Amino acid sequence: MFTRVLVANRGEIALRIIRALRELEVETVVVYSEADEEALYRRFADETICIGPAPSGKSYLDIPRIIAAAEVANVDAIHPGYGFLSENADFADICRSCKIGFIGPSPETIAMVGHKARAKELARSAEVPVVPGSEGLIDDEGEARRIAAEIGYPVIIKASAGGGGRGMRVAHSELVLVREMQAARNEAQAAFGDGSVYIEKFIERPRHVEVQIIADMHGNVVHLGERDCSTQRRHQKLIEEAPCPVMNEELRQKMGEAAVRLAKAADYVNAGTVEFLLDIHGNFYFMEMNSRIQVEHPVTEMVTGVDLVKEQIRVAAGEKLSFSQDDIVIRGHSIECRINAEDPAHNFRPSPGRVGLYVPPGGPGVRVDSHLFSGYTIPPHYDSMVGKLIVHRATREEAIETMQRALSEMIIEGIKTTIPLYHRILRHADFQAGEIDTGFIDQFLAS
Amino acid sequence: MFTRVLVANRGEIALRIIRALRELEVETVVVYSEADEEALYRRFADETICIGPAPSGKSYLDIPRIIAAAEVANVDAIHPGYGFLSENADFADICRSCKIGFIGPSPETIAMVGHKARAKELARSAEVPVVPGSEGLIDDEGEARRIAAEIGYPVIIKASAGGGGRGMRVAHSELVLVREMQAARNEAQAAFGDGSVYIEKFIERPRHVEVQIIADMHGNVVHLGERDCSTQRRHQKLIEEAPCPVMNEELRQKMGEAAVRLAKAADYVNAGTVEFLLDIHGNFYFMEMNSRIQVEHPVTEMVTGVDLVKEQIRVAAGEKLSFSQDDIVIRGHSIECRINAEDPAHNFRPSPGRVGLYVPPGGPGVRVDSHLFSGYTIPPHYDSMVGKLIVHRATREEAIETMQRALSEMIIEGIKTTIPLYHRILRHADFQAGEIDTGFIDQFLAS
Amino acid sequence: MNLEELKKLVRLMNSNDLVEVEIESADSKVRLKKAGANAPTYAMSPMMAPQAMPMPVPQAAPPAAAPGAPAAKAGDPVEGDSVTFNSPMVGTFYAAASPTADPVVTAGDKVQRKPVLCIIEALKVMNELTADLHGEILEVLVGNGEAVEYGQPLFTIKPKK
Amino acid sequence: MNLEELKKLVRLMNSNDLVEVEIESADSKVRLKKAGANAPTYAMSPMMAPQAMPMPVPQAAPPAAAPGAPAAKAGDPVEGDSVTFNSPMVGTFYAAASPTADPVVTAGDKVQRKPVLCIIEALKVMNELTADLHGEILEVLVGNGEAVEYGQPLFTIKPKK
Repeated sequence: MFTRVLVANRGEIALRIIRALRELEVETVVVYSEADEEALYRRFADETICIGPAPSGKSYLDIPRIIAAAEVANVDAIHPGYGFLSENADFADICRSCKIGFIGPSPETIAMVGHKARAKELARSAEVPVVPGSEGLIDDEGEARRIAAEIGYPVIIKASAGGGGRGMRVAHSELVLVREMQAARNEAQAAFGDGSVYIEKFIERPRHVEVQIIADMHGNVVHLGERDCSTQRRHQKLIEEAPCPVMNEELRQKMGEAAVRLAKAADYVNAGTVEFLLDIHGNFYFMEMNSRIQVEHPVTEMVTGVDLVKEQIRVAAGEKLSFSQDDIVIRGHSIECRINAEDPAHNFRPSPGRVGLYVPPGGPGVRVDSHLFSGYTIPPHYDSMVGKLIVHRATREEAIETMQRALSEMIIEGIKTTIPLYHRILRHADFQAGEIDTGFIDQFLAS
Repeated sequence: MFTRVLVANRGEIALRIIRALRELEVETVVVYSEADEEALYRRFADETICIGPAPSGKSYLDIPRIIAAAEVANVDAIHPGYGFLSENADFADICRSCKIGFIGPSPETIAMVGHKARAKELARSAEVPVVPGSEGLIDDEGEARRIAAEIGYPVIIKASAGGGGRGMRVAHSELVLVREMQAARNEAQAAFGDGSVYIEKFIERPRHVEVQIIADMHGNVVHLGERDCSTQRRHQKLIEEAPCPVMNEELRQKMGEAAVRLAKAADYVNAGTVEFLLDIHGNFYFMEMNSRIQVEHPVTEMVTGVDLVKEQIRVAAGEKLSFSQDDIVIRGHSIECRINAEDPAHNFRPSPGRVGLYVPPGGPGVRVDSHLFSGYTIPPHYDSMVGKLIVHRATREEAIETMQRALSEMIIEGIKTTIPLYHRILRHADFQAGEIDTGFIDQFLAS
Repeated sequence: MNLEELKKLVRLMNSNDLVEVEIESADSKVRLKKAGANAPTYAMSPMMAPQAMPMPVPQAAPPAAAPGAPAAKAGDPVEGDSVTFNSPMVGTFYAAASPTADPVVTAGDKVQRKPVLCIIEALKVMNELTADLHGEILEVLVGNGEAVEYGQPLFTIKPKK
Repeated sequence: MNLEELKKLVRLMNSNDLVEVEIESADSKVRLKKAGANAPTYAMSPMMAPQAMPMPVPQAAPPAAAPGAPAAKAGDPVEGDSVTFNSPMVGTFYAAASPTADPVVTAGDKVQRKPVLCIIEALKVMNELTADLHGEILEVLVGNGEAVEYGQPLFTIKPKK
């Protein structure tokens, strides 16, 4: 096992990783920027190192500063958390060349699954269903027309380098195909400096259903069931739950095995997530694979009883998985609401600043992952997510009741948060019935 | 189901009951004394009523004031929590005569199980093993000598009206028997105004193991496994866990069935606890039955997945138990530490006063039941317990690691608490090995 | 400094979130402190605000929370020299002896020593409340038939000097 | 002091994030305190205390947390007119160019414009640090070979007027 690990992240995930390391009795070093000087979780680390000023480009995203910190602190591994450098193949490669363990997959795997087109090819080769569409990139309009006609309208044009919905256009007929393709190209060029696009069948009213997997260095890969993340605003997840309300054991098996096949094809080691679109007929299509621990990992921890962060640290240290596929049983229902310092009443504008009284909810079935405390000042430089409220109950219905109760007793004075939005969503008949797709929130907010 | 319930208690258990009622969508009325004006949980109730000044004799223990509040608030039931009026048969009787539901057993049952001698007779009649000793009270010294010789030394002399260790004396030989009996009599007379005593076999190095039961009005009684509460200081529980570290399935069945027999013999309805002494040979002896929800109920909730407070409200409203004996499966291991505002470094003297920063622990496997918040002033008039820290993990070993982690990140500035004591106990080899009896802490503190 | 100036000062405190003001000059000294001044303001939940409003007398906790506040008898001092008469029990407030009868007292009444002021019904018992003072009823604070809690102000009374 | 002056004072507090003001003169004394004045203190955990200490001006957040504190160049003002020179990077501090060589500077040295003050080793690279000022080295705050973090004070320097 590692003796000393550096946490190269901030906020709630830094705290989450520190908690796991403390329980594993591994010494903990956490880096921080000047803007995070006040962070309370620094008290829980064995050592803390300021690596730079507030802007992440000069702190949490600055590879040399983090490597330098790892060297002066003399750690034998780095946990990157999510975001920042967590899916940066170069960073993983530099760690390796510096003989510092990286708690995540190999640089080669990160690079492969991180590239949309290559990841899709990999999925095909592993017989993981993908959305029918162009095999690779498209620049010729005739080819675009041919493929669109072949897979049938509506189709969606996506930027190869895309993300967060930018460079995505839907064409409902051949009439508009070329124009939308042009538009997608321009958006992509502007946003990512890369105008290359591809075409796919557009899945209507799909659910975002992702499968959690974890693999050790000894060839063992296990899937831990699915998460339904269909409640998203502009492709940003707001509420995640496990299990998926429309899942059945047979489909879970099929999706889980597909995810494991893909992981094996990618020589995947450590925790990862395979994202699928699930259509109303029960067909699922590979979207992408995330080679990191995810924000929403707690709902999987609650229904499986597995501590994913501890387990990913163990496997990174070379240990075998502490469980086999047969040990994984889904129990009860878990829901997570992301608490963002945003004002839902004003188009979700960020609302950083000083928190007055902070009272997290508690009691049965409630878990809170947050670095907030009374008197804390939320710095304006980083992500607006300041915590996660997770519930775990015997049934989805009871989980919703507990979440409503917990939201109503959560007090965060001094800033605006997304809590009022969640009250409205959880009361909504479609949400309570579990009849949601990835368009639910945007329609809900438009109405 | 009830439409409106009054919570006749304060502190963490008032909050716990409010949480259950909110999840059941039952309107909540909470009473409070002037000393609890600041209590944050008042925000979570639909109505709050001040019933009197700080002293509990003029507020939480004053039956007319509470009934008056129930009448002006027009509730259809009262939840008494634990302590205060929760085991007061007269109060339950008055509720009945006022046509107000009492969330607990009938006055008759409360009176019967509340009387040590009668409860013991009941246990005998239900073939629940009791500690060998005098059948009923003893005043004649000769009789005392005869019984002591019969059951064998050491014997313990207990006050019939006793509790909290007062009026308890151990006699290791006939030489000291009479003197100890006299001493017990005097203590009991002074403490309870009732000098009657009885004699029992003194069990050496016993564990305190109690069985949780719950019964509905339709004759269904279910046991929910045991709790080990051997970690107590002067008969005050500090740490409770489920399951008992030395329990096996066969013994659990035997103890559970014994508890159910007793409950049926007492016409028991609602949640209750049967306390046993478990000796080193696996023999168990009935001690007493508590006719209320207990402080340590959460550890049972964690390992069974049953919300005991919600369930006891449902059965009080006449519903059938939502589960049968076969549905109860013990999963993982749960530990609770009672967070008391006491100074372990100065003989546990109470340490009320203003709390500065309060940061409860969070993350995986951690549950906090507490009414504390940053800036709260703990009133000096009531119990020193200000919260409960509960963990639930796959194994006892992991639960101990998580508890140590959680204790180390729990911040309660401004007052002294028992947290430092728990750090020491959890590090202790005997505790980690689960080799503890009811004498463990007192020896531990003496050393 | 007279009452008017004090009130201005208190308004200044309220509008600027001040919890403590101390003014000392050669011949006078004034010190104003809000309820719970040492408690972070956020320790006061909305419903406690009323009691936490400007009190010219310094005190750490909201007045109602002061141990053994004389409730049944003459109550807490408020501005000027009047006092509040607080309910000694939880129950239902009746201004009159019967639905048809006139209120026992109304604003403006001068009351003699130990006057009956109202009836509180609790546990089906009608309790006549008498005040241990005499003076003028300035205001009746509760409506007929309303539920009242312990310590709730029922009347403001200007005691006769 | 009259109400108008008080109001001005309060505006000054609001606009400058002051939480407490006390003015005392021969014949008068004024003290104003804001809600939650004591609150931020708990935001400072023990390890932050050092940075939070030597500030003559009261402010809510620890000074080091102020965005864009000039680190590599002349650093934060401390008592009197001297400044601290802070580390621009994480690394290992060396006072001398080689284990055998003398320290580049020691307390009492007068340094000219753009002097080399020390070497910080990071990622196996030796970085010479130069100061953008001249004056007198008052104190060397770090021992040879010690690890330093970003923004950590290395020297106190009294700049030449």
